[in-house]
Amino acid sequence: MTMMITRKFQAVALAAAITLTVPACGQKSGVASQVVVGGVPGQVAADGSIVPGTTAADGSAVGVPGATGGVTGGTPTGGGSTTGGGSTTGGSKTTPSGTGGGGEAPPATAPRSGGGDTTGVTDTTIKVGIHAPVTGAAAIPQQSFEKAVGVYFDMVNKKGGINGRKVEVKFEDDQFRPDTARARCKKFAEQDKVFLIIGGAGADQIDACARYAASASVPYLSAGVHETRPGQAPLSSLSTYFALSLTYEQQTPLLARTYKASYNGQKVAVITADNDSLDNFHGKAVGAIKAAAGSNLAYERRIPKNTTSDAPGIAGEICRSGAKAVVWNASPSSLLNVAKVLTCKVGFIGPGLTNGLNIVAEVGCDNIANARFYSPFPGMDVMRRNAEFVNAYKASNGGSAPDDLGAAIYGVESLVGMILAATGKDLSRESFMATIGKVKQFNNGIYPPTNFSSRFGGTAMHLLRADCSKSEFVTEKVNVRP
Amino acid sequence: MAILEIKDLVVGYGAFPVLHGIDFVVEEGEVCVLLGLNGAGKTTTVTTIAGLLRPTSGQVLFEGSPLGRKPPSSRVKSGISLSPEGRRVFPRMTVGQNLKLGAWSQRRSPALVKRQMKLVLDYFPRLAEREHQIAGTLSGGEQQMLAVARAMMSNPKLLIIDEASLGLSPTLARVVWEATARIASDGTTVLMVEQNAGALPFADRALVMEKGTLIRTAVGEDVKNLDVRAAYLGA
Amino acid sequence: MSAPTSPSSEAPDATLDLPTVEEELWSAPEDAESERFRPSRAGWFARGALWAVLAWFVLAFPVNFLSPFTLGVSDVSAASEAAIFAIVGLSLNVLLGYAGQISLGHQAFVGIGAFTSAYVVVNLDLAFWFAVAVASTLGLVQAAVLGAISLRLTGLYFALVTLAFGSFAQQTIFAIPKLTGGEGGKEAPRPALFDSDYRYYFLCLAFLAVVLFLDWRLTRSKAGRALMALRENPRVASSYGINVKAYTLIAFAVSGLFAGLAGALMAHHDEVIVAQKFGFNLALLFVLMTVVGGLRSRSGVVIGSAFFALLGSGHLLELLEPLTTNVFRFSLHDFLTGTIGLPIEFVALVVGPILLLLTITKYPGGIGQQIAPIREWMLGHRFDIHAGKVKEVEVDDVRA
Amino acid sequence: MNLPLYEQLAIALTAGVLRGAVYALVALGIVLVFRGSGVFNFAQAEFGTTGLFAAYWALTVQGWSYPVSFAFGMAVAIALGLLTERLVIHPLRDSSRVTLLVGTAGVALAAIGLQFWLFNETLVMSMPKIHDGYFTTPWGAIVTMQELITLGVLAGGAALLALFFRSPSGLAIQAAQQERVASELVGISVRRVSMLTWGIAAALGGLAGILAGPYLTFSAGFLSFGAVGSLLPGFMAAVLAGMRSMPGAVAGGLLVGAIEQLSSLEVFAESIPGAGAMILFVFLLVVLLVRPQGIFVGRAVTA
Repeated sequence: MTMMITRKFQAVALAAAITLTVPACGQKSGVASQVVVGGVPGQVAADGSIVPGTTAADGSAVGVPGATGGVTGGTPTGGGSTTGGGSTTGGSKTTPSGTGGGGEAPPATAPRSGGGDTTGVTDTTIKVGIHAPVTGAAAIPQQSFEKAVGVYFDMVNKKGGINGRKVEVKFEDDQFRPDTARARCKKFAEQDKVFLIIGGAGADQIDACARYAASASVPYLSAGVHETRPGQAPLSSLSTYFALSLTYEQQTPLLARTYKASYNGQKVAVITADNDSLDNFHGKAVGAIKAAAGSNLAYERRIPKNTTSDAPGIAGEICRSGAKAVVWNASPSSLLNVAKVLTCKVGFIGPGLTNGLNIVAEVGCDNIANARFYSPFPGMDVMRRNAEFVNAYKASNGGSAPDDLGAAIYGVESLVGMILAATGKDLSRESFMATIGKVKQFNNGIYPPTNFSSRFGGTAMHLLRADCSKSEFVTEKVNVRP
Repeated sequence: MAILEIKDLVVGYGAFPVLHGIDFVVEEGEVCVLLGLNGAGKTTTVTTIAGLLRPTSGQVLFEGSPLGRKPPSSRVKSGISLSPEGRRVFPRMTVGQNLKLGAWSQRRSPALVKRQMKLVLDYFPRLAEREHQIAGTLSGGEQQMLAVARAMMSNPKLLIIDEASLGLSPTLARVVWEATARIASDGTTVLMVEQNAGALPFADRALVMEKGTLIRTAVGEDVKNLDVRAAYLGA
Repeated sequence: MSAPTSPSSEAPDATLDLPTVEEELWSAPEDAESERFRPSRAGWFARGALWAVLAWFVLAFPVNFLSPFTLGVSDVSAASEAAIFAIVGLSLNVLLGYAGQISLGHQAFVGIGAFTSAYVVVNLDLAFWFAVAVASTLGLVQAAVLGAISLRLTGLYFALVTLAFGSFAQQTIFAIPKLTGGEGGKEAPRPALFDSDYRYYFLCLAFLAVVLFLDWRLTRSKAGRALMALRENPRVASSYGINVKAYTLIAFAVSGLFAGLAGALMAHHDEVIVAQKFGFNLALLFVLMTVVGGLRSRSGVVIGSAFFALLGSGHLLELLEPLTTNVFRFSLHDFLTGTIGLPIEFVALVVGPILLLLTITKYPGGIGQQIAPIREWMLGHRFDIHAGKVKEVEVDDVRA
Repeated sequence: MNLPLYEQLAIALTAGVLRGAVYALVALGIVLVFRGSGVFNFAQAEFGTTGLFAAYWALTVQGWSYPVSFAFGMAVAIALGLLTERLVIHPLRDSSRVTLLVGTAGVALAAIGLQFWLFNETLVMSMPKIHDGYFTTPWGAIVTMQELITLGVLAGGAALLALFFRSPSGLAIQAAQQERVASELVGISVRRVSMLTWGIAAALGGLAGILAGPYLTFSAGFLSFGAVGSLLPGFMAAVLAGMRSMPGAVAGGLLVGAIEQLSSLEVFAESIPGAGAMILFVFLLVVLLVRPQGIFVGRAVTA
């Protein structure tokens, strides 16, 4: 993950929402259980909140999965140009099962739940686990995350759930450590018995958990990260893993294009963290930039994962190389540390999932002014106009305004919700994963549309730019395809 | 008038009493020698007077007022100065620095400190020659002189010297005692703790202690007639 | 303490009915009187009952046997971690408690053990048992080498050497991707037989028992007695002809052995082991749990270490939560995370140092001292609330 | 970038000396406490981090001006030093030195715990510099104004400290350590002197923390083992100074900084991960085994 906020500390402790696991315990932490009684019965189309730009760029109506004929039309829509009506969504020809009306019929070719693994699914609930770092070396602010988790499912539950099932979200803090992530995911799978697991942030944690999930046959979904790790099977070979956005490797052509568009003919540097999971990315990025820049590729380097005392040296070398653009894939605190001591003006370009990017902009401006990063979700300038998201976020959080972490988690949750809905009433792990493979496109209007011809379903990224007058990343372009 | 008055003083370490209620006075301007064998309770008596130990019961009165629980620092300020057993000079400092620190309670007037230093070094000319020498490198006798000189730097009304002659040759011991006698003749009251009866000729008053009690007191001419052996044997 | 002059003290049965060194240290006033004391029948029964409860708690409760509670894999995994921490605590106790040397780089010994074991299993494709043996041996060798160097220094400088060693291990050794698997960590699979978390728990318990036994033997051996004598009075002890350096070196080696073993168990417990785990904070936590447990008290160190392991993983609070909410109508969890905003992850980090400072200033015997009366009673002695009183948390450098 | 070796060396040494100024400030505090109380103070660096956090809080959360925030940070650092003396050092004054070491390590951990707790929600912490300027040396190393200010504060602080140690109060600090009973007897309140020692040491730590904070982003444990980890280098500098000499601590700090930065030379950086830590470890071993009495010992007696 590009945007890993690194702190050098390894927390001693483990999980945040631990009390949840004790049956005898009456207290639940705020994040966790989102079972809400009431709401609108029937199916919910994951529609209604399409950001205008997204829909337009994509050109296709939202693929409403699952049996959603009888959509309740009451969903508020943002921006005014979205697919508001039930018929629009329900009638979309991209709907895989193609079942209008009743919504009871399962996808034609999906395995019957009788024959599948229905762990974590009852007639009325689906249990889902999310892990992300809220303490530890590169934590995402805990409150921000706790507010973000479950916002989407909360909203869906109020409307009656997905195919009649309420989604119960369990959240665990992975402390930004792969070993903890694995342990938390093991807890999800073996003790909490969740249906599927969502990786919230952190490439190495996602990697560790994805590998475990595959061994335990639990579906695992996350934003796209790296594709390979030396000495390990590639992520694409994991039987239960799905990347919901472009991987770092897939984004290298985008980076080269951005360089060419903004810095053509100027010197450029490629800086990548020396995590071995980024070996493949680094090679491809250097290759792509070399193809685009030729001899203007002035400098390339792997830097320590927690760049601290090395920052002045790295900054000095960047400036001496004469680079005007830096392709950057390392933690945000490393970025800030290097940017803080730069004595020349450079523009940063980077791939990736950029959780908490706005915090970087807040702290790092003007040093990172006009930095451009790809992201699976659009900037808050767009997301704030998404009324459904804003309302759902406020409803879950006592009226507080959403931040970009809220958008990130909401985006991934709604995409997963969409797939769950598309799978239909007969929900099993097999039918769920078969649905991912079969449905041509999922488009929740936040993440770029997906197309799972492989484990990596991303088709495009949004491009964000650090706007120092607003101290946040703004959306420069949506749905940029490689 | 008695400058120092000890009333029924009981001092103990933990549960073990060392002093079992002693009474004595020291008159202003005199030299008083506190005699006794090892473990008689002499050092306990003077460290209690200096404030390093707290009495279990009883009182120490200085110039007529009880000292109570005053810490050593304020006792120095009010005029009681102790040159401790074993000298305890600051080993990694020069003689001059040792003396300056002796005037710590007077440190707010450098002029006064300077004058006092000159005065004190007059008593101990040997130290004057060694003002810049590191104290830890002095000989035993010189260290003892330094300890007394340092105690004098606070310009005390009552100077207490614990075991000045310990480990010194008879000649050197005499030098120290003579200096002490001069200090007393210049107006400072002196209370000396000694095992060595050789100090008696310099004394105006002698007290003999044994096993935590005072067994004999002699004043003036009686001091010369004090049978020390008898005193030590408790006869 | 008498000097270990009798050659027969090495024989296993020669010292059988003498109190252990530890007991001698902790409960000075017993001896003759309590030798005569024999508990009544009811007394034996009560003691037996308490032993049974203890055995149930350690052996049956975690695996849901004869238990009204249901613990999951994650809970029993936390229990395994507690057992591993106990081994680390005992390792540090040998160094800090017996040899009077503080190690601020103990996380490095444990970490090197962990990665060694993982490397042997994964890269060399050798058996788990062999890997554990290699990790332990490597721990022993490392500690002995560092110990040999430190013998030329005074105790405080040794703390610096371990601090530097810890940071060297962390930043240099643990940054070798071949050894540690890089940022993503190194896989450390368990042997097939102990793949289940329940079984792995018993494996850790078994190793803990072995370590306890070895530690007990050490304190009763000639070396252990020599170290104790050194603690009591170094000058007297060396005048008896005790080879201070040799025995201190033995203590180092034993400590390293335990640390390496704990590391190996930790690796295969986590199954994925990452370098991030072995930071300076872990070193401080190790010192903290050992001192709070009570130096030179085996039972205290085990309890202290397990306490901090469970506190750190949040499982202790989780276990207490039903109690506090139902009995006191007070949710500790909500109080911590909500009212005062302290994440569960940081409870050990905030509470631990306070306990440490309280221990060294007020209760130098640590937990070991607090439980001494109960322990003595359980061992068949008269109940004495003053058993095991300690005045100072003596951690003098034995060579000072 | 393939710079010739001598240029690499020049850049590394410049960076090392600048960074060494922070180490030297920490080392001065360590030496002071050791001379005053005979304690290896493992909390020295955390005095700095705590001061930095306080200054950061005052500046960014409270919105106080830079000088006020700086002063507030210093006050908090000094308060922590005094608190340490009262709650840990004084009660343990008759304990062994290893026990005292454990005590100071406990203080460090407590400070780190508090920092984590109170600032867990702040993702990235960054303190603005006093002055944003910089210039480039002829051999290409970048020198920031902030680093120069630190160097200047070090020089000023060391000079003041040297003067202070000749003053009566400075003598009293040393006297109290050399002869506690005699100090009491000449009227020095050993307690107050001990507070003074810890207060000054904490102030030195605070300076190190608040001045080094703006170099980089920071987080809990910043000055102990974080971005500017100065605990070990500070101790190494103190060892080079024989744990006694103040000028030695300054020289030692600068030297340790320079030696550590050798790791940025291409020969090391390319082949050994974390070469800095390895170089420091080896250097410490060599110094302790070959010259345990220190190198920059100077006139060890009274400064």
